[in-house]
Amino acid sequence: MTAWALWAVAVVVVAALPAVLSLFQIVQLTVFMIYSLLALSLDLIWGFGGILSFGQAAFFGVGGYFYGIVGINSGSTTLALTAGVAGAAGLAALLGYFTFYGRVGAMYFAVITLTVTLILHQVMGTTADPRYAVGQARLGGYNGMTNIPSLALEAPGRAPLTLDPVQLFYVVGGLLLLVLALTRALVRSSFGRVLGAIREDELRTELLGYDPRWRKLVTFAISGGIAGLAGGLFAGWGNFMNPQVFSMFQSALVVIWVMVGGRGTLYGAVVGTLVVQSLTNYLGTASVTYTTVALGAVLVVIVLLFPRGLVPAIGGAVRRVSGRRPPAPEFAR
Amino acid sequence: MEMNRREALKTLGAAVGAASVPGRASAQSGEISVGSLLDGTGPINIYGLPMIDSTKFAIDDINAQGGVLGRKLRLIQLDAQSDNQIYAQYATKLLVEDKVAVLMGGITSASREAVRPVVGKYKQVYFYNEQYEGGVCDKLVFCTGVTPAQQLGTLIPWAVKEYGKKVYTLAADYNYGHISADWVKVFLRKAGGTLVNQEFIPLDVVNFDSVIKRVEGAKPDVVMSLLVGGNHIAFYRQFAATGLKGKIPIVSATFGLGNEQVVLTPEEVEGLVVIYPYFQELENAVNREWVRRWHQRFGANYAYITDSACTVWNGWHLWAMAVKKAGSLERDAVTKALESGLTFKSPEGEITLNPESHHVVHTVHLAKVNKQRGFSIIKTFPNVAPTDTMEVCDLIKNPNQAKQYTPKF
Amino acid sequence: MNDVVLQTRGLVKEFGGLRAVNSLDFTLRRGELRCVIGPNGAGKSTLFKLLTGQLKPTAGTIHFKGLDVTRLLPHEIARAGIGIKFQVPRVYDSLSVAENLWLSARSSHGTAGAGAIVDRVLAEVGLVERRASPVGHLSHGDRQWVEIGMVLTADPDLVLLDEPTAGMTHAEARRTADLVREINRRATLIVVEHDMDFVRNIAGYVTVLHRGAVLAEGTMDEIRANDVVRDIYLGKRPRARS
Amino acid sequence: MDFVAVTAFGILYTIATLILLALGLAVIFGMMGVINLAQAEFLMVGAYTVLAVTAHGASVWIGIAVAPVVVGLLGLVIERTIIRFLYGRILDTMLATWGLSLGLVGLVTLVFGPTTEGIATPLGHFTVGEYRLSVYSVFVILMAFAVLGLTYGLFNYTRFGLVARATMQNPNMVSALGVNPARVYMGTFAFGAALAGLGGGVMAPLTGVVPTLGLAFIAKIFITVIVGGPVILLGTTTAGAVLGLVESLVSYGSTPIYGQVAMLAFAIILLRLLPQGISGFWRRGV
Repeated sequence: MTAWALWAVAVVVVAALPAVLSLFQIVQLTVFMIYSLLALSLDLIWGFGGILSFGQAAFFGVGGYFYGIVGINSGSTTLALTAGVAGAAGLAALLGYFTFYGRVGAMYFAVITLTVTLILHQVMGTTADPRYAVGQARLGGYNGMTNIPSLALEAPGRAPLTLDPVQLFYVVGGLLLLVLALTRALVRSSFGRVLGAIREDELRTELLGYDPRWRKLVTFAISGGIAGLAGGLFAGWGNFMNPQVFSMFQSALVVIWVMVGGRGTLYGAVVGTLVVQSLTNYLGTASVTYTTVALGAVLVVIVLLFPRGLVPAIGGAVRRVSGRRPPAPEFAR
Repeated sequence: MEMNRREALKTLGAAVGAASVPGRASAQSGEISVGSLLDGTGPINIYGLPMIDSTKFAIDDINAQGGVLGRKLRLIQLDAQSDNQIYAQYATKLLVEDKVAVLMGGITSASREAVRPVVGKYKQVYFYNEQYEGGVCDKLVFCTGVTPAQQLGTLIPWAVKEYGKKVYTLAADYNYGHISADWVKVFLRKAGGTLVNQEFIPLDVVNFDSVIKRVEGAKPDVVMSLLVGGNHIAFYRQFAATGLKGKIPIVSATFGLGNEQVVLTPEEVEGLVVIYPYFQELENAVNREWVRRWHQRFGANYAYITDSACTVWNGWHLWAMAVKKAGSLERDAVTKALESGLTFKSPEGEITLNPESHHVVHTVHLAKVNKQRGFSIIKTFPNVAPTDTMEVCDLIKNPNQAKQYTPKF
Repeated sequence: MNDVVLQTRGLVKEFGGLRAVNSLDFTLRRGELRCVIGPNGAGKSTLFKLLTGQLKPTAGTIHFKGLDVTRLLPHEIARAGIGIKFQVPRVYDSLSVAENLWLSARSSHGTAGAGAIVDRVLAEVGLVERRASPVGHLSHGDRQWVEIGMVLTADPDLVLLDEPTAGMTHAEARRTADLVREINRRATLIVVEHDMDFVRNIAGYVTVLHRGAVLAEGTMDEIRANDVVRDIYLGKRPRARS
Repeated sequence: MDFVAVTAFGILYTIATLILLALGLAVIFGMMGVINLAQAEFLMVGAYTVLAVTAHGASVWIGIAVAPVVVGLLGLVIERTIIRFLYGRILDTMLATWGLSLGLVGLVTLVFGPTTEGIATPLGHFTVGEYRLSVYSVFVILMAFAVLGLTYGLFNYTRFGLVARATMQNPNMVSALGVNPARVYMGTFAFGAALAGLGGGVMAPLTGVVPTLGLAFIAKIFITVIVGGPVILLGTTTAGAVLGLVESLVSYGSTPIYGQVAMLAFAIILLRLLPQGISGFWRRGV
């Protein structure tokens, strides 16, 4: 029962927030929720698949750029968002085939995904010349792609309704809860449980007759698609995409969100993102040169004091306080 | 530049206040909130920190003269951490939450292009106070920095006459570099010179070995450098290290903005010719007084007062004059006042804000790096108009524009 | 010939000069309960790794139920019907007993039928009351039962048991022997074992491996009578009256 | 003809700098399995040490000698306060050292400010045909091979080296033999940091020294070490040579942009074909 109560509370909170917050805080929270989707995509492949990918920033960027290109040229943002998701999932599947079917080790997989992101950073950085354009959408190099259309609701036969910040907040909030629910369901399904078995002992699972390669590939593609969705929403939110999304800092930041929040808890990814991003924002407004020093110090402290992340730490504390035995792993028939 | 204790604590104190009070605009009689968005940390802070100092100095200067409309200005200074996503978020915060009367900021062209859509969405006056590649034509946007027509249009004819016709262009590989390199071609053709080669270098390249070999092989009369950022300083160092400094002269439209002449030694770059509206060494009454007050406030060992710092100073004062003239903070009134051909006695000399293009007519000075890690003025060109933007952009005749023109051949 | 379940011809596995398996010819008929014995390093575990596809043979072929499985991947061989139980039980500590069994049941019978099979096998291996507890909390003996249970739920045609009684008490070993015979009713078995009592107890045909090749094959009594085996396997001792 | 000679020299120079900068990280990663994302900031601190020393009147050569000592001590302090608690937890060390690198950049900006007076490249230049080369680049190449030799010697011909290699392969056995692995890790991490300090010091007269100098190097040295594989010296040297060759050839052939992209793409292909890194074939060692 508690699970459904939690969901109900979450939906009510998301619905009520805009009434309470100032317009800027709504806009701010919208982008934090978009970042949470990106963190969620990493938590799926890393927390549950046991595979650390440094490439989620690449799928985020591809999702955003595809949204921009299709959005500017076709004018339909729904089509643009689907293109973003499909483009990112496609890249993930391609990358997955290249690595999982090549039996590449975990450390090398992380480095390959990071290198792909850095290549995209390098290549997209060189498209400043006007001739680098897809239709009317100029890639724009380091300055990035501008005048990307805002997200709009399109119904057949009716003029597209461009979302104002509050409507965008609801759409993004809804999508976040939907993806959270879907990933929870996926993780509990038989596919998800086999994935968990692969994470714990890949050889044993293989000797039981499961092919780990395509399962990892499918999970990685789904995770890439979620990151692409986040990228598309981000482009629709900021009307702007630039190669900095592919930087090493952004790639590491996604990992930091999930580590701070706590791996393998899905909610951890969302909590970690909100904590780290609001801290960065506060520091940015605080003063000029202390930002990086403070953020660096916080990261070191979290690693030393909360190695498994905040959510498991908080969960553990709550359990210790309430004296409840840790819940036995449920086994849905 | 030591961040002295008192200065640091004051910033922290002010900020905590700013952050905790949910930015409800102060009542009619209280202070006027104004927003500034620059890079205090990250790779771009070599440009940002002098601009942040200049912003605070300008606000205090305006407040010292009674502020505007009888009200003091309250500065909200945010650090965008050289991250374009943060530019977009903070611009939204300043316009939407703090409801600033004016937004100033952005250093790289990328950050400006991140801020412009937000300004368009939440409709407020935005000043971009930094040298850039020109062409921005936006009713809400005022670009007070120097543009290629003013810099390259003057520098290239002089360089062709002084050194010779064959020019080798090295540009930072992003919009600024590409568009400025195109303008180099335009003015080179006008001056009867020939472009030997043109190369675009990514911002994080540190090893210039292959580039220097190609320059050596092409044997140009002069190298036109449009390099940007800390890493590109390595080019000048390695160029000198191979002994080419004496052989092939360098002229630049970007050298000095990041205090490169401080990081490099005189033996490496003495004689390098640059062109800007402002130099700390300018001999005029306004500048001597300004530099004295600057050193009084920030300490005599301040590395160097850059052209960007002066542009920021101009931007704030032009806006303050416009508000006084308009007698209100309302956006359209202020815009009309800004489009009334304002002139301002800047430390660089008298400048005028061109109504049609929202750009500034500068006095431009040719100077070369000297032995004291500073610049010596060679020649002065008064009232050089930003023709690259004025030819294509008339915001009086057709006001609702918000795009960036690029040079067409 | 048609009842031959498993056949290897000239099977070789080289590790940089060392021939762990040395052109091994091995044939197994349906329903057999073959024991494989031999000193450490005789190639027993390497043979199991080759049969399950964990290692690719340097030369030679493996046929299972008439199908050439030499080049197949581990999961393809498992699906073809070969199950394995490791010497040190390889089970999922973080999952419950029932979930461990469910995983192998689902692999061969699909999600629908898995639940029923799990319940049946839980009873057979006597772990019904421990079904929900994480395997990590179980004793060594129980963990062996969990893995045996996983083999039972998969219901393979050929079962490879790698020293199933390692670390077990005599009582548990006897119970395991009954269970092995129970499995043998439905599947062919190869059991690698050092415990001679256990081998005599399940009394199938025996193969003695030495330096990666078959040294001798026959019933338990024939092997015991074979001098070469005794010298190699039990070490050189003054020729005692047999 | 001399263009070819000059290009070959340029390629050797690129490879030498890559090895010189990556070796410290290779020692730390290869020896202790610790991914130190602050390694590039150690380079930067090494460069700033040279600036500080020369600012006080000493010669650049003294600066280059002092840099590894200063950064080695810094490494020691960091190992004792942070890294020590994170052995075996490779991801946590990545996160902690990432925080550390942010902190170091911030601190150096606070202390030195964004722009600090630099030093010119000493030793002048010499000519090859119509091209000119800086003598200092020859010094860099010699320094790279000297450091390689020093590290090889340290790990193969000294007691500390033997103990360090043993600890790498089997920490438990080493403690059984009465050696405290923690002390070995402390020494190795400090030595890795000192190598970075030396690399940064040597680079100081070549590049503009700014607080964010490390950002230009972190990706390249990280990938070189991973592609290099478990055997430290051999792996890093071959990876440095191969990647350095690809980058400089393409840079000379076309532009530095494609040089960097080619290097990254080639690294991916190498990682895919040699899942254990170039030196994966040899047993773990030096």
